[in-house]
Amino acid sequence: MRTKIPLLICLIFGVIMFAQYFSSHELALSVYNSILEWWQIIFAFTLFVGVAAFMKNSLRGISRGKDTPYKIISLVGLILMPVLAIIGGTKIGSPFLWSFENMLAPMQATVFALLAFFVASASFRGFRARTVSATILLVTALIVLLGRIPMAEMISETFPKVTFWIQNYPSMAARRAILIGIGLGSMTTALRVILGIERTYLRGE
Amino acid sequence: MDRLKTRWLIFSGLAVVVVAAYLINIKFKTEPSPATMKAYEFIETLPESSVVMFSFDHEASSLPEIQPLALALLRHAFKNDLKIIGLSLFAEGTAIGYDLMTETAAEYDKQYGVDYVFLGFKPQYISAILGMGESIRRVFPEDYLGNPTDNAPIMSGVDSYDDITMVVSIADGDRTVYWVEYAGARYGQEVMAGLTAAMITSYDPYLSSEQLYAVVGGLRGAAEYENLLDQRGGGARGMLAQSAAHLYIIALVVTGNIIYFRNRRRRGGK
Amino acid sequence: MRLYRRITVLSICFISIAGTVSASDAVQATSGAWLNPDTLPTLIFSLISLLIVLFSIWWVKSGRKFKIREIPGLKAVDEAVGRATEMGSSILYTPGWGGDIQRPTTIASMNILSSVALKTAEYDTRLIYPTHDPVIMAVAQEVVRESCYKAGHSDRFKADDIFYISSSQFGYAAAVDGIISREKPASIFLLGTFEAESLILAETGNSIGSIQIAGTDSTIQLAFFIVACDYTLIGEELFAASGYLSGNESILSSVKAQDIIKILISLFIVTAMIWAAIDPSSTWWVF
Amino acid sequence: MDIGTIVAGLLTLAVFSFLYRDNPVYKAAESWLIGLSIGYALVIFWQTTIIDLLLGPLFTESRYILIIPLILGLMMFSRFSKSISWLSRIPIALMIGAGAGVAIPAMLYARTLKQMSASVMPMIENGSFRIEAIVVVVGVISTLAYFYFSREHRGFTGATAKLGTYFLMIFFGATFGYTVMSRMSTFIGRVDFLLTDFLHLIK
Repeated sequence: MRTKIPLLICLIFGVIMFAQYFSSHELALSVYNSILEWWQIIFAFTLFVGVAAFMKNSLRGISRGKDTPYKIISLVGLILMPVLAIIGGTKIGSPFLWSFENMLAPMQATVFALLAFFVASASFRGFRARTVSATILLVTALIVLLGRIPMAEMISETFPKVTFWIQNYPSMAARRAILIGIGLGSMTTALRVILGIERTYLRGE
Repeated sequence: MDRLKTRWLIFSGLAVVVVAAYLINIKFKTEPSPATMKAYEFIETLPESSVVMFSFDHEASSLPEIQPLALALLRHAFKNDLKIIGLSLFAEGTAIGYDLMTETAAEYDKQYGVDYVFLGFKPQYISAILGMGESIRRVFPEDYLGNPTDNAPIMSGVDSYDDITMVVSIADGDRTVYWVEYAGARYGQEVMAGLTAAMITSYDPYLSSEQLYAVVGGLRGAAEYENLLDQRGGGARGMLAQSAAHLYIIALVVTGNIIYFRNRRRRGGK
Repeated sequence: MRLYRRITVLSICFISIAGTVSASDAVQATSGAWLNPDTLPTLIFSLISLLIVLFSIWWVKSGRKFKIREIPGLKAVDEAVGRATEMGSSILYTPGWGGDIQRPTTIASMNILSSVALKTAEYDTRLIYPTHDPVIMAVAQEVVRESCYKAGHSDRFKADDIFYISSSQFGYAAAVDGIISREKPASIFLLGTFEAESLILAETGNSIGSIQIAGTDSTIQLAFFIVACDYTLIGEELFAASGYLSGNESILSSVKAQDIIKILISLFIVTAMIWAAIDPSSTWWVF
Repeated sequence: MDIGTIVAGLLTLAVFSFLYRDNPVYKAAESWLIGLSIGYALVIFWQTTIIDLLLGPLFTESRYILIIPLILGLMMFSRFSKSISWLSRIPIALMIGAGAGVAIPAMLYARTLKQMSASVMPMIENGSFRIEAIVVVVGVISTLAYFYFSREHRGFTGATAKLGTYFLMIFFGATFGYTVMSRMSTFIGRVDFLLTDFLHLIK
């Protein structure tokens, strides 16, 4: 029963969602919408489960004296946001949104900005003309890099044109083939899941 | 030189180059690419009071690149007296989208509820996108400020994609794909995108198969668009720093190879 | 045999849904068409593909041997685990920030995780698995627990090493970066759906000298992995790899089916090209 | 200067300090970021899903059918108890099944069918021969050959697949080149914030 019920549910919902795609009938759409609604609700609960697990792990870490100050910082942040939301709401001008705009958003943007530096170190190390393939990779990257700066346009009209050509034809051809492959791989995996052949999510018994 | 020292050197080099270039700041004129031109012409030729939907499908972290893009597109729409319905499919894009819209609306003296409305955020974007094909009101019974969506004059006669001329998805990831695959494929909604430069290539197939109407991409796309509008914004300002950073990366790639070949020759000689 | 039973259940489901639907037809007289004609090509293509997949499953199940080509990077899995063991260090495995459990890529990544966990359990190497999604965490715990059990070392399963961090992209990236620079894992697996965090993780991993094996279906991030990692599984290779490593017959037969469909697609493209050259006004290949 | 800008500026610098090496300041900022982001997500999901989609319609519109997803959602908490943890598989099965069902036609249409038909370009357009059509078709088919797993890459398959890898390298190189621009923009954005708002070096 512990495996059969989940497998059956997976099968039923899989088939319904597959079938509704091909119908524009109202019933199909309303079934689809309610399943998606359920899906969102369940997802929200999984988030709460994750947060509970996170808090449990942090508290255990604190009781063992491992990284205590940092774990406390995380927990304070975690509790702070809901508390601010309860006290002042979440609309424009609330402390909740202030914390988002002045603490969370800048930190996230800065982690993202670290990428610029990592792009630099990867460029230095990763583009070596060791083989024919590596040379093609290197040369294409250089052409596109040059073609995308305004200065290159001033030197020669050809750069942007070559960049567009590479992007629109050979590069796109490869991307298309990758997408076709991924589409097929995803389709077969999804089919195995619906048929209950793929049961990774039921592991552990 | 060991691995860490090389990294520090590369990192400090980048910081110096970008900061210096930003402080100097010369302005460039940029020729619009065909994709930017197509977006511009579409909005330019729309009749007054057409309804356009702006979806802020990005995170706070990509704001630096998104902001000039979104501002350019919003300004164009407000300037031509189009009606704008804003929303967000990324929680973090919500407050940003609202701020950007109110900011530009103020520049053009537009009124909330009449000329534009911001519906807020919906998680599980696929169902939101599909739901709006049936009824925008049902997906967003209230707007971001908590007013019933029905009360906004802009919403009278507008309830599904049939009433919307274009969805502009401002994105830093794959959300636009879902607009294309669900709103586009299922409801025949035209979709165009304002994308971070990183995302441009991944949308090429959609662009060339015309599933996606047009793309304005990256800081450069923003600069091109600002040019077309004959305005100066964040796009044009960052272009020198951008060029300098590009040249720096090219220099790194070239240096890396010179070192590699020199070492190989030395090793080969022994 | 069980497969046929499942297919029977599937057909019963289809029939019952169709039954319910047609019963309610009278009530819903005004609504849209049952079959949306725009989706007809997709329906036909789906059905052909499904038949090919079922055929391949039958083909492999009926005892015919099927081998798939060598995938570079897969041999490196052993090397990566071995290296971590030798150095007395750990292994870090991340499914990326972009996917959720229902995403096929995540499922493929789980299958590879199960093979990797089998090896780490054998050699008693620590396996750290931070994730952004609580459901992925739950499933990964089960997968690793089972691998430890299979390896005969149930005691080596540590649930605390498979944990949830923030669902926020850069919160996740910052945390995993921290873990990499503090734990200094000898090997790092980046297999799943990645977005911009890909290079943040891969370059930090590189800075501490880890062996890195990456694989994703996110086309942009592939470029970064190719440049920054030691081995990269490109797109569909990730799905094939999960079959190769686990030796799972059903995955291998899916790979076979994908190959057959790829040949058909190539033929379609070539035929359409020739057709277009002969009759430029024709557009039957456009969906 | 307002307090928000000072806080944002200091946190920005704390995160950048990671570039030098992992250090206590970064570690503190990282922990703060993790905590805040989880708390933020909690609030957003509580409002937009639990209130708007579940509790609101359930109590004000009496849509009692929503009790089913509520129970399914609560089942997720069974993970914390060993004896009933299998219950959590039911909601997971629903999510996975529904996701897989949507994925088959959606993936096949957008990723496979649409890309397949877009690969067909007329070789002759307005009376002139287009080399691009050949480049695209050769690129798509040779790259597909690279992804052909049933046979070792030797002989004709090998040669075609090799050609495919060259196309792949062009794609990776072009993507990298494009992406550099985007990554630099984010950094320039932070520089702009630090120089203009935080340090007031630019007016």
